[in-house]
Amino acid sequence: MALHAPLLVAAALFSIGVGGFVARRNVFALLMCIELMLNAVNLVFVTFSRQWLSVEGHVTVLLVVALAAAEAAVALAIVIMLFRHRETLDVDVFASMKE
Amino acid sequence: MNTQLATYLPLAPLALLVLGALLALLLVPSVRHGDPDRTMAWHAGMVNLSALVLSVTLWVRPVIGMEPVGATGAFRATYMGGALVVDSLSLLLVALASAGALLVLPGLMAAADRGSFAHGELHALLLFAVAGSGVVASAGDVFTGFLGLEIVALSVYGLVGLDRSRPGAHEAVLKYLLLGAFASAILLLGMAFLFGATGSLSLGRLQAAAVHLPPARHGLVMLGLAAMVAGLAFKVAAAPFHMWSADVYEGAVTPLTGFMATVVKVTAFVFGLRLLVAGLAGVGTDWQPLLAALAAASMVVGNLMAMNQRKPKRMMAFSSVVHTGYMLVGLAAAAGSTGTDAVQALVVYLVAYLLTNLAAFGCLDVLERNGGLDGAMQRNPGLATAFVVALLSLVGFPMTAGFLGKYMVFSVAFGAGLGWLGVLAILSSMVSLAYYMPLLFRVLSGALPSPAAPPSLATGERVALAVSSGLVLVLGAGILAVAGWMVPGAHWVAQWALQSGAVLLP
Amino acid sequence: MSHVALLAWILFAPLAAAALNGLLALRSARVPVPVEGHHLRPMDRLAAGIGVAGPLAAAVAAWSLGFAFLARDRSLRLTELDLGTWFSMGQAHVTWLFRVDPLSLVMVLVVTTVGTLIHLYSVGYMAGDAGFPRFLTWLNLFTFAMLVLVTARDLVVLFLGWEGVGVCSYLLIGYWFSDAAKAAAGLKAFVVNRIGDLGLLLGMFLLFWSMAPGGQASLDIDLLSAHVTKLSVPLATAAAVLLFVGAMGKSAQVPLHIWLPDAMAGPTPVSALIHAATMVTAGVYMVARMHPLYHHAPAALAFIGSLGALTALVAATVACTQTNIKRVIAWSTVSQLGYMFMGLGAGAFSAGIYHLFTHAFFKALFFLSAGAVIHALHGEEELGRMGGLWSKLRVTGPAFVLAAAANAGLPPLSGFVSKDAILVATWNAHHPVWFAVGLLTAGLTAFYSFRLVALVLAGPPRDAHLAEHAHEAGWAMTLPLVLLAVGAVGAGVLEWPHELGGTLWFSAWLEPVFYPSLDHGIHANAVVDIILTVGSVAVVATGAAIGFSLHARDGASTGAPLTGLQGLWATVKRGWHVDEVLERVVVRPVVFSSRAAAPFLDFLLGWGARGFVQGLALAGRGLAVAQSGLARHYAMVMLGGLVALVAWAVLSGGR
Amino acid sequence: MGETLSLPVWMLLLPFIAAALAALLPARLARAVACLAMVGQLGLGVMLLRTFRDQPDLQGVASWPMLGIFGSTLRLGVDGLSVFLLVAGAALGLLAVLVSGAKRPPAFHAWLLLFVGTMAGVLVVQDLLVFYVFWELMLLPALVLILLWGDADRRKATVPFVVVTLVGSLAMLAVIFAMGAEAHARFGAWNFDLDALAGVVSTWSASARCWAFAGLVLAFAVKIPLFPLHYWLPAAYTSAPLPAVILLSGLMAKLGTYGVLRVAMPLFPEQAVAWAPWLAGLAVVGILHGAVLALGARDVRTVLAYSSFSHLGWIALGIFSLTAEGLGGAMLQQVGHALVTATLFILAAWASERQGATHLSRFGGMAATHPWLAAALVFAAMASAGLPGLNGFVGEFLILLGAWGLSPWVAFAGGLGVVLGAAYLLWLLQRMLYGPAVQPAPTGPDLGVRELAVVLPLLVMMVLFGVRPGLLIDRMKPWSDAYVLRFHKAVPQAALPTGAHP
Repeated sequence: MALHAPLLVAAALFSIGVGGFVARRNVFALLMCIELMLNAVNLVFVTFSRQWLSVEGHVTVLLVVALAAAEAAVALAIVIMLFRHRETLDVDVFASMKE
Repeated sequence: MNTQLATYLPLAPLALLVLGALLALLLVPSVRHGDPDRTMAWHAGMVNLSALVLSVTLWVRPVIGMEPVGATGAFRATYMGGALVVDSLSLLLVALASAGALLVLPGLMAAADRGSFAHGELHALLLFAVAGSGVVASAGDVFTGFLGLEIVALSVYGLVGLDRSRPGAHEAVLKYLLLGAFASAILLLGMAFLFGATGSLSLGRLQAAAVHLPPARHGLVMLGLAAMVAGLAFKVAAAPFHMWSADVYEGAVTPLTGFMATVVKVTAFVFGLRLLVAGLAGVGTDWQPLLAALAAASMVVGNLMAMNQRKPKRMMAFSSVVHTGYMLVGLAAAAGSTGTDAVQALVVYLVAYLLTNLAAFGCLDVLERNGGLDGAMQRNPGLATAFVVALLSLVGFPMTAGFLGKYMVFSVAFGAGLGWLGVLAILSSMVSLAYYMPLLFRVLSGALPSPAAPPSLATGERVALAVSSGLVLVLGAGILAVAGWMVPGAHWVAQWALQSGAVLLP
Repeated sequence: MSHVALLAWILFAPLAAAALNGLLALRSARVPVPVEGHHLRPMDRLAAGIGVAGPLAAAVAAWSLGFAFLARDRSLRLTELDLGTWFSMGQAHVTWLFRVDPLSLVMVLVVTTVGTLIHLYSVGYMAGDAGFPRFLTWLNLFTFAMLVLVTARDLVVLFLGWEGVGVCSYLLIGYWFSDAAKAAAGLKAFVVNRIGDLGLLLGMFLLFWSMAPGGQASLDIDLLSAHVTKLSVPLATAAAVLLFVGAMGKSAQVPLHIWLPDAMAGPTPVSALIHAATMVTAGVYMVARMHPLYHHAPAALAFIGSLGALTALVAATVACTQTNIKRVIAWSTVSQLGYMFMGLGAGAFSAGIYHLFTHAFFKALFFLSAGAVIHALHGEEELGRMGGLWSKLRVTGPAFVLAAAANAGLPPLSGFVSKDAILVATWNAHHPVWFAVGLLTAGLTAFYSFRLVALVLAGPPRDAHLAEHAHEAGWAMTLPLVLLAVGAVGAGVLEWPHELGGTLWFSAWLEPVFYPSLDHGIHANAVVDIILTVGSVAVVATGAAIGFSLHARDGASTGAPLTGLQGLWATVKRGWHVDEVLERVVVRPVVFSSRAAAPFLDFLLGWGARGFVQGLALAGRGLAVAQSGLARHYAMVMLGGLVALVAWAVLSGGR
Repeated sequence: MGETLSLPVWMLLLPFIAAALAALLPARLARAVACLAMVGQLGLGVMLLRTFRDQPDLQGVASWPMLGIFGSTLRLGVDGLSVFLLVAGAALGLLAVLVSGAKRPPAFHAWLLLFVGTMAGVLVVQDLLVFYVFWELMLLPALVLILLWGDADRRKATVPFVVVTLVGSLAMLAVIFAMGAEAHARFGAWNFDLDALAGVVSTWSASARCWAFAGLVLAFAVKIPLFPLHYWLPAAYTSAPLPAVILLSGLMAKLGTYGVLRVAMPLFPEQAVAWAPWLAGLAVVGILHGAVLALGARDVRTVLAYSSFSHLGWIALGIFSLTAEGLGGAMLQQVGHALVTATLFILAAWASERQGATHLSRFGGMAATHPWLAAALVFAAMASAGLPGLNGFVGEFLILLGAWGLSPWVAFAGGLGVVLGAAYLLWLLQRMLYGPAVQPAPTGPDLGVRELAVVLPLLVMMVLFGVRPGLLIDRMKPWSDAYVLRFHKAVPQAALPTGAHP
């Protein structure tokens, strides 16, 4: 069925995002990975709304995009704050609270 | 006024919260003359208060457009093709959220004064968080609920990061943000799969679809279910998705921690209730084991972690993981149960948990500011008593809200054939003594740090603590209902919880 | 006055006296009046009056009851006083039922008569003691408890008297409590007695439950006696032996005799009343009282007799070596008690009781005269500092000699008659070994009795200074001596053997009681009896002669008479080391466990509980490794959770 | 069913009301309020005893409707088992108030009254859930009294006390839930009424009932305490203030045995019979262990604490003998021991006050300096040692008699406790009262009028109950007989001990 191809792409995207998220240390990289994951999800939505011949999926995708934007905005603000404070973008630096 | 408009009256609390939040955004920069902080505080306070009052009033006497559901006096009104719902449960959540906000407000303001960050953003963000949980409360659609959760999450990120002077704050907000986004993505993925399996995200249609599901799609539903449960588990901080909570709780200012531990968690649980109990009741037998497993994991891990904590705050973080476990027990018991018992029990537990933890974190905040826990009973009896009440409620001691909640949740667990989970829960309550009791002893008979200074806390904080711990006792006195004497508070909560259960039933 | 009323008088006159004196004692203890010399303070006079009046009233009532009985037909010699239920639960129903029959009456007469004399004596002896009213309180209370013991018809009520006398003995031994050693002696007496009491209790339980199936579960002595034959013999034997364990404690039989010598820490009148005349004979009385049971359990009787014989011999040997005047008499008491049990063992219940009866007189006399000696020597009790007192003590001396002679069993004194009766009984009951032991013991008894006489009265004084200031006591002390001496001499008349032209009046008096248990098979052979009697007299005479002659010489030591015996002498003097052995075997383990073992066990318990919690905490620390603080690690853990959930979902959803 | 307010209900409510008053009224009134309340409580108790018919049934019954989630109706009332404990509780409460001299009187007396009230609650309710609630609540006043008014090492003392007790009662809670769920499944509604539950659990599998019985017994064994669970006791008793100790050892400990009789055994008779020998064995071990420890203890309060532990072993032994005699003895002893232990703790406290120490090495010769105190102490000790004619004896006798009915060996082992009991009590007297007077010599006057007024009635009662125990057991008999009978009905005759035949 034609659905498989986009789903596989989406799976690949999502996996890359997840892999990157647990592997990378740079904040921006992590944020990008999240974007990847979100977009993978979008792809899935689009695919399925295609299958069901309904616009619900498409609408959802738009909302997700908007959401991603909002998230990114907040994230950037925070990243700036962090950079001001510690002069670095390496997440592993921020590990003072543990156990 | 004309009935056409009147039918929208039930949406008033939600609308009020959203508008209030937006208005706050406008106010922040615009207030110049007078004392901007006071103005903002008044604004936030009034909005929350009126939302609280409104929702309670609406529950007490429903208006046009709210059709009764079942015989319990529950009711429901739907809008926008079912994307928005106002029923007993949503009113309850709005009431809880705004009440929670009101109770943490004094503490947050005091923290703002100490931590030198502007009140404006604080109030705006807090209002948005409450509005977000209002959206979750009225979500008649999975995605609406998700949006609400995200609104809450984003505004809480902001709140955590607000106090720049606080050393842990940056780290906390970073972890929270990254992991939160990660979890949301997973949640969304699960949603996508559900959509793929059923063709819709509206709870109503989900419900219908889940009942007679073609076997071919079953796997897809399960996939979506797993992903969504994982995402939710992060929001409610259930093991093994809990690890952020300790660090974030520690990093945030204590009143905010209280807000996160209570309102945010409760909101996520309400979303879970709508999604699983209402939406996916048809496949309840499938998701029950998932939740049971999460519950067990949370109780075990939370207890083991909490035992080793030096800082009371981190200890409380893990203890709230354990309590998440108890609540998940209730949620698991709700699966496949045709009656309202389980949901009622869970909702009562949510209320009890909210009040208890608000009191606990509040007292912790104030006590740590005033010479620590040791010997507090000698130094400032009032505070210490409030804290002792909160602790006993956490332990699940009779005549406190904690006991009422535990009693109901555990008994429905046994009733729903989850006896093993119930036993595990009781075992975990035994173990939990190992870290609650020392605090109790420190407060009651610790060595006095000299000099014993009089407590410095604002009237607002006094009131908040008195109210929260007082309500814990009132709700706990619900056990007196055994004697047929209706203890009003407890009775209403039980009633409201009952109706919340009724509206979820298909 | 009706018989029941008399019985009530007998019981409650001493109790009332005790109560009144108790108040006086509390009062005087609260506001102490200084005492000067051997004089009675006003309050003491009052106490003395009450204290003597109580037992005296009881004695009068007892004697009048006795004569009333004599006037009656022997089958009607019974009086009962019913004071209602004590307690009743399940099948156990116990009533306050007091009963006087000929056997009880003998005991009552002994207790009240000898008791009254000793009370009188102690008024003189204890005069000038700060706690005088307290002393008389305990003495009166003891009299009451003893009377309850001998009149109780229910074993549980008997047990009340049994423990009551034990407590009074504890309080009186430790009367001078400021001396820790004396108080400790009282403690020892009570605890050792408790061991015996446990046996008594268990015996009661066994009887109770073994009667239960028949629906006759009861501890009423008469009911038990009536149904005892229904018991299987082994069961009866077990019960009999258990009861006897109680008697062993109370009547100081080996190995539970260890408390009696130490009990001499108490004032001498106490030794006379409690540890010679009355309390220590309670065991003998109890066994005689339960005679149907013992008659039904011959093995138990044999055990009793053998243990009695052993005790008699062992105690007699120890008595020969003692250097403390009171300890000699104490050991002699143990030995005589053994004698009594030997008689009971031979089935001669009346002979045993008769020896109890005579012994009460001459042993009380022995103690009281010894007390007079001690009194005369200002509290000196060591034989090593006595001697040459004959000339000083005109009344006490003869009394002392008479007591010794009666104790030794020289004819025609009472001791001779009763002891002879027991010896003959053992022979007739075909227990030659017991007879031999009895004979040997008789010899030893004579030996140590006259050794004592010699060391105390004869020869030159070992301590001139003491002897110089020795003085005879006042009438309050001498009068009882005289009266008791009369008893010690005359009591023999009651059982004067046929062969010597007497009548067995005493056993005739007791016959209605013992009738069911009498061995009608045995008919004593007069010739044999005479031979035995003559033999025993010969042995006694020899022993007495040796004992006196060895120690009457100038500079005779209190140690071993023959240098070869030194080692043995030392061993025997330590009571054959029974005390030390028990100390090692019983006391030390208990003390060890109380000081070390048990606390350690508790420590382990607490440690285990804490250890469990520690273990959990340790597991928690293990988990905490994942809580590394690195966001990426948290994400990995979440990922793991997600994978697990998905796996579960897919696997379970694949159906 | 009965009315809504009956004497037992009043006895349940009065302490709580009085506690509120004591806390709220001016401080100087607190003690008076408490005293009045306890006098009133005792008066109610006497009225209750007067109206109490000597029948096995539940009397003074009150019943209230319950909220659905908690069950159907709540029954309160007293029967031959609970009525005397209830009255004893009132008497002990009064005693505790009379001897209390703590600082911050309002709070202290409020907590004291709460303690009395919660224990009254445990005694009168017939609903297992509410029973549990009071059972748990009972812990809080005890804890607070020890922690706020106890002596130096109170913290160390209370941790094991609280933790062990709570763990035990949580086990009970699990069983309660299981039974409630069963009832819910059966009747379609929650129900925790004891009688109803008895019917419900009878259908459970043997293993399930075994576990349930174990859970209940665990909860009660902690309070009694049975042998391995006793290690919290000495510390708690020694560090608690005197009034609290009176209530702890006088009543709370008995509630453990009460729970066994009221809850565990009627619900699971077969298990009770099957386990009785083992539990009796534990009780005996406790008797001996406690006695031995008391023998070795060097602090007067520790000696009494262990002695209390040992004596509770007696009561447990009587219960687990499952004979009418043993049960009757245990019930009598529950009241008798309350009397004796309270007296001993009070007298010991007064003696320590005068001596200025509790360690026995610093005592000695008190009989010479404080004769009346010494006399009272000797008297009470004799009663505790089970001297016939005083109130300790009849109970112990019946218990041992019943124990022999279970097994002669148990009776023998338990009987050793009689010997050891005499040993440690006399050894205590020896060290406190006898011997030469120590330095520093005890100060202060001998017993005064007020102290005599407190202690004299107790001594009189010891004699009274010793000579006429019928005043108590004759009124307990109907209940205990019916109880034993019901037991014989509930389980196959063969399983029950019927006299011993070695």
